[in-house]
Amino acid sequence: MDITKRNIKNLYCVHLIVFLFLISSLTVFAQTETVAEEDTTTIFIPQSPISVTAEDYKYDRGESVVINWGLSPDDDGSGKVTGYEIFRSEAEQDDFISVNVVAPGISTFRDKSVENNVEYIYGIAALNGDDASPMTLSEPVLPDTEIVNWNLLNLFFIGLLIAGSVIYFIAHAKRGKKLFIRKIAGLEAIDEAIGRATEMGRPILFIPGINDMDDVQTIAGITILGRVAKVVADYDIKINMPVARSIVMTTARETIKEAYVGAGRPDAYSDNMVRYITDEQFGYVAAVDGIMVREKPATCFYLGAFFAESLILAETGNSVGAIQIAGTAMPAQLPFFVAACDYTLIGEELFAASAYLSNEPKQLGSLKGQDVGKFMAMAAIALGVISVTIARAWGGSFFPWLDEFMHRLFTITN
Amino acid sequence: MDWTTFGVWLAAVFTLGIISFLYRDNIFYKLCEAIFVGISAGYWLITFFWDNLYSKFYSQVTDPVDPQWTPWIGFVLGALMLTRLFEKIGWLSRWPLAFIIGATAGVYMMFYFVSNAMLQVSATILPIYTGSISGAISNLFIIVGTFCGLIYFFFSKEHKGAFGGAAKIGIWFLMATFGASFGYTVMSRMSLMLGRLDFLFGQWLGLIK
Amino acid sequence: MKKQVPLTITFIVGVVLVLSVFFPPVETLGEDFSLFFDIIAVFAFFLGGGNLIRVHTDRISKKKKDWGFSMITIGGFLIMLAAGLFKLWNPGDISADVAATGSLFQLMYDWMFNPLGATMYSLLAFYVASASYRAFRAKNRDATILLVAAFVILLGRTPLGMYATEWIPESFSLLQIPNLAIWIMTSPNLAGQRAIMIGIALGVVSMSLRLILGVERTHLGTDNE
Amino acid sequence: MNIKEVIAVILIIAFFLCAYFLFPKPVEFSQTVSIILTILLALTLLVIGVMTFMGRYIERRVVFLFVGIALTLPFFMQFDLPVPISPEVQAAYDELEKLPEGSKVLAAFDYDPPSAPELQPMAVAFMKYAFQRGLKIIIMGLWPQGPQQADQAIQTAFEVIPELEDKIKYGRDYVNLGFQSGNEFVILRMGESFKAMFPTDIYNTPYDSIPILKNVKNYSNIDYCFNFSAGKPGTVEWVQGAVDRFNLKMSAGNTAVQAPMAYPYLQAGQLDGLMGGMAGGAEFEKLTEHYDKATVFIKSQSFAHAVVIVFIIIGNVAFFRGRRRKK
Repeated sequence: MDITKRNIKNLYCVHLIVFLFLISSLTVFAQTETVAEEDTTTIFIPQSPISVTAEDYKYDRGESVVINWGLSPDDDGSGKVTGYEIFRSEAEQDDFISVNVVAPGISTFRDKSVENNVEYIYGIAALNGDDASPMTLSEPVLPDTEIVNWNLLNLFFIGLLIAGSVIYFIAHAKRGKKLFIRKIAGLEAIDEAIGRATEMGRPILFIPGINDMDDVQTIAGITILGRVAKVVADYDIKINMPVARSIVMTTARETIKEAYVGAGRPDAYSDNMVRYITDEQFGYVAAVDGIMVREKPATCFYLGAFFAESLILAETGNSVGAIQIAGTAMPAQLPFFVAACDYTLIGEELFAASAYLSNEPKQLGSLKGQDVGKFMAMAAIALGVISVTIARAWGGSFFPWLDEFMHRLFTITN
Repeated sequence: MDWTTFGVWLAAVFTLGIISFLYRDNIFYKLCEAIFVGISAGYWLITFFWDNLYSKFYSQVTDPVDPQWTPWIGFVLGALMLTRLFEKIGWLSRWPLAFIIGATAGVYMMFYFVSNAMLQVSATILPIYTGSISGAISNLFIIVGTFCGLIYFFFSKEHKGAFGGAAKIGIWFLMATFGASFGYTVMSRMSLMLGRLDFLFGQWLGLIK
Repeated sequence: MKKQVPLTITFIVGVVLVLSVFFPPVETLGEDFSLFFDIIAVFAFFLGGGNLIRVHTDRISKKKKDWGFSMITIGGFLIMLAAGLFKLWNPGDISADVAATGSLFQLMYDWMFNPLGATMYSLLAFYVASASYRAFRAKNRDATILLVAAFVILLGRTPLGMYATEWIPESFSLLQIPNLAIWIMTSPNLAGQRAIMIGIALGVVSMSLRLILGVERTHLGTDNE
Repeated sequence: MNIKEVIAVILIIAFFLCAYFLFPKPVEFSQTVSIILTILLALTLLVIGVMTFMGRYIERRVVFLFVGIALTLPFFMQFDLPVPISPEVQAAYDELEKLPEGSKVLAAFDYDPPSAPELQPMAVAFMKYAFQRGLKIIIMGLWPQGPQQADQAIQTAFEVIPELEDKIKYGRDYVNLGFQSGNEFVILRMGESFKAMFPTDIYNTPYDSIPILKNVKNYSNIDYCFNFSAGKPGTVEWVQGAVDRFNLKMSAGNTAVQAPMAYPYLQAGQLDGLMGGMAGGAEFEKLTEHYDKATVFIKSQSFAHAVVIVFIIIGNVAFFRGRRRKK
């Protein structure tokens, strides 16, 4: 049974409501900015900045302090003030060190080099070349740790929304609802490619990229390996998997073994299917190129994180006449795979592949959840574009506000 | 012949050996490959040993002033990894794997979400009205392209009708992106060879001034 | 049990790391993870390095094809290992930097490792040409767009393109190939990149959730051992 | 191995031996010879095109051969190419120009020798420019070989302008912090403290005893950052880790492959300027009026480029010819 359109619409309504809630809640946290005081006296020697305030930065681990000051009366754009120097001392020590120099006309600075729970006093001096005005001092300030970073409230809500829809569809699918998923050419071709290896009696080469298991692309490659290995185990074809990382070797062996056990042929599995070559990128490539020209695999899979080696591998594979299926989330390498391989999984498709191939409702549900995320991204872009365009073209009050809000919504403050 | 000259000759021979693979697989290349695999595996083991095990573990936990205890967690997990060598307790090696996968999933999820999704959406919110026609066209292309590109990636809806049309435009944008990136790269790839040629004809043969 | 514990570990570690972003006192947990990972990687290397030695000694002992090259590989591995571990020829003492100038380790890097790696990398100059020759053909509409975009950028990044379209008047300057190339890079290319990047982010979120929630579990091996 | 191949191998070895022991050095073609060679090259390509049109297709090794020739010949030829300046390189240069003397610039060298042909010319030009302008340079690398590349760049800068060598003092005007492993996490942790990641410089001098690093705790004491990047970790990680989180101001020099990846950040304002590949390097050399390797290499590159373009055309000829025959 398919999910009805109405259900989807309802879900979008819920998202919209949360979205609007988010809008209203964020405005509460909008911070007011200090207004610089202007003066137009014309004295040559730079005068000290006025009214320096220092506050603990919210929200962090007591790592930074925000200093605001009123511009020196001489800082009127005529070049009499060439900058401001920010000094800092631990309170009650009077041992000021220079923290930084900022350009004239700037009246705020965030000092991220303080220690937690140490009290400081700041002093700002206006500079004119090498000469400096006397410092204006701030009240003591104590950088402190906050428990929750409220600045990331937008990230939290948007993340919750997207993660929520993925989890919602996974849970939904649990109750036995089958979802429609469109055909992905590169994945449809996997069976054909493995079949070809069977016919030709030549091995399959599987490259899970050159990054370690701490890259989510490698994990994606390994999960696809799980599905490929199942078919391989069924047909009893030779799979050859040279790897560049030891942890990947361990994980890949575990995965292939599982597939062989699942196919009821645990005896056919051998640790030699996966072998470690070297961690060095091009040493690995040199060896894999050698393997390709000597063993002439019928099918090559390149699924994971790839760098410059993508084209070397794909061209060599092409020259030995292998069918090649590639997939990576490295935008810089996608063009080479697209040009030199028969099928390429582009970015998101790599991550979707294992779910697609598994054909389990739960896994497919997560793909549906991703789509909701895309829909929200598109809705946000549409809303933002409309508001900023109207704000630029006609002004008014609502659209500039909405424009400002949309930008703030997607900006991460830290 | 001094040692540096010997080194330059060695490097030149290896350079030519690898290039010979372009013609076809041969003994010369096999030799280079074998040496490369051996020394590079050794190189990385040494790098791991001094940079990770020595600097990040040994010197941290034995620091006389402020000995750290957290690296021990890594040590224990690493030791569990080695249980694979023993048939009976081999399954314990899945614990560090589970740890790595959980942590990678957690870290990457937020990392990608912030810089790839949030900031890119924010950067795509551009005015179509910019005061200049060329600016408007450029922005329109970015917005429409991003939009249609995203539509192409929809999995749960068949590419048919208007939706299919948009997905088609999305593919065109992706193709233009791939073509452009590829074209841009050709130059870069050529320069890699220039470095080697500069070495062969300059440093080795001395034919270039 | 054999599968439940790992799944629980994945779940807890994953959730903690996702949430840690929002709480300043623990926001650096991700960095601690990278430290743990580096240490685990060393241990894993004993498995990988061991595999390397086993595969090649196996070849030598069974006198399989090309076993001579296996000897060279093992020899290279051991020499590099000795050079780095005992800091052979190192001008400093045992506490000196392993890659100090003049040490055997550094010399092997400079005269063997580096030229081999750099040349392997530079083969791309040739492969990129042969791939262009084969792939950039106007086979269908998609391929034609690929071809046109690549062609314009190729021309635009060289002075060739400038000479070819210098005659175009200033008011149509966008059509001059160098400008057109920049426009393609900053407009349609940017759009495609964005779509790919946003897609990847959502793919990663969904994949991570599948892993954390234990929906995806092939990598953890088999239940019924 | 057949007899032809053996002869070819002997000839190649003989050529290199002759080149090493017998040839006059350096070899330089006169302008007439250069023109004749270029015309010859063009004619051969034309012949290949005609042959393809007649239905005799070439194999990929012919493509390899021509690329090799096109890359090598310009090393020995004499001619100049015009270098137009692109806005993103201009922007990077302008940002550097704006920095007052004595500004502290973090130079992150995230590349290794294989990428050096593209990035080293930029790095040399940057170092020379920065030293002449009196900028203080803090060097570090997330790639193991990055700091060595920086040292080489400084040496080259000193060789080109010998008076710099007396003017510039290590520790006062620049410092090399060396390499630290940990990729993007190093960037994040440096937001808290440089010293935590680099307790000593590359020569094991303690952080606190280096004059230039006095009062440098983290990014807030840095005026600008320049990143030379050939991949990951690189510009993308710097933007995500340092620019986004700690508001560091930054420009980058990228290999041409990485450059398209950085464009979104350039457009979003997260990056000020960008130099892409050899062309970017040649443009920067022109802006800083320091003509060196990039200006030489760009000639070879343009030649090879032209060859690739011709082969794409030949490829399409082959395709249309094949299609017509099928009909």
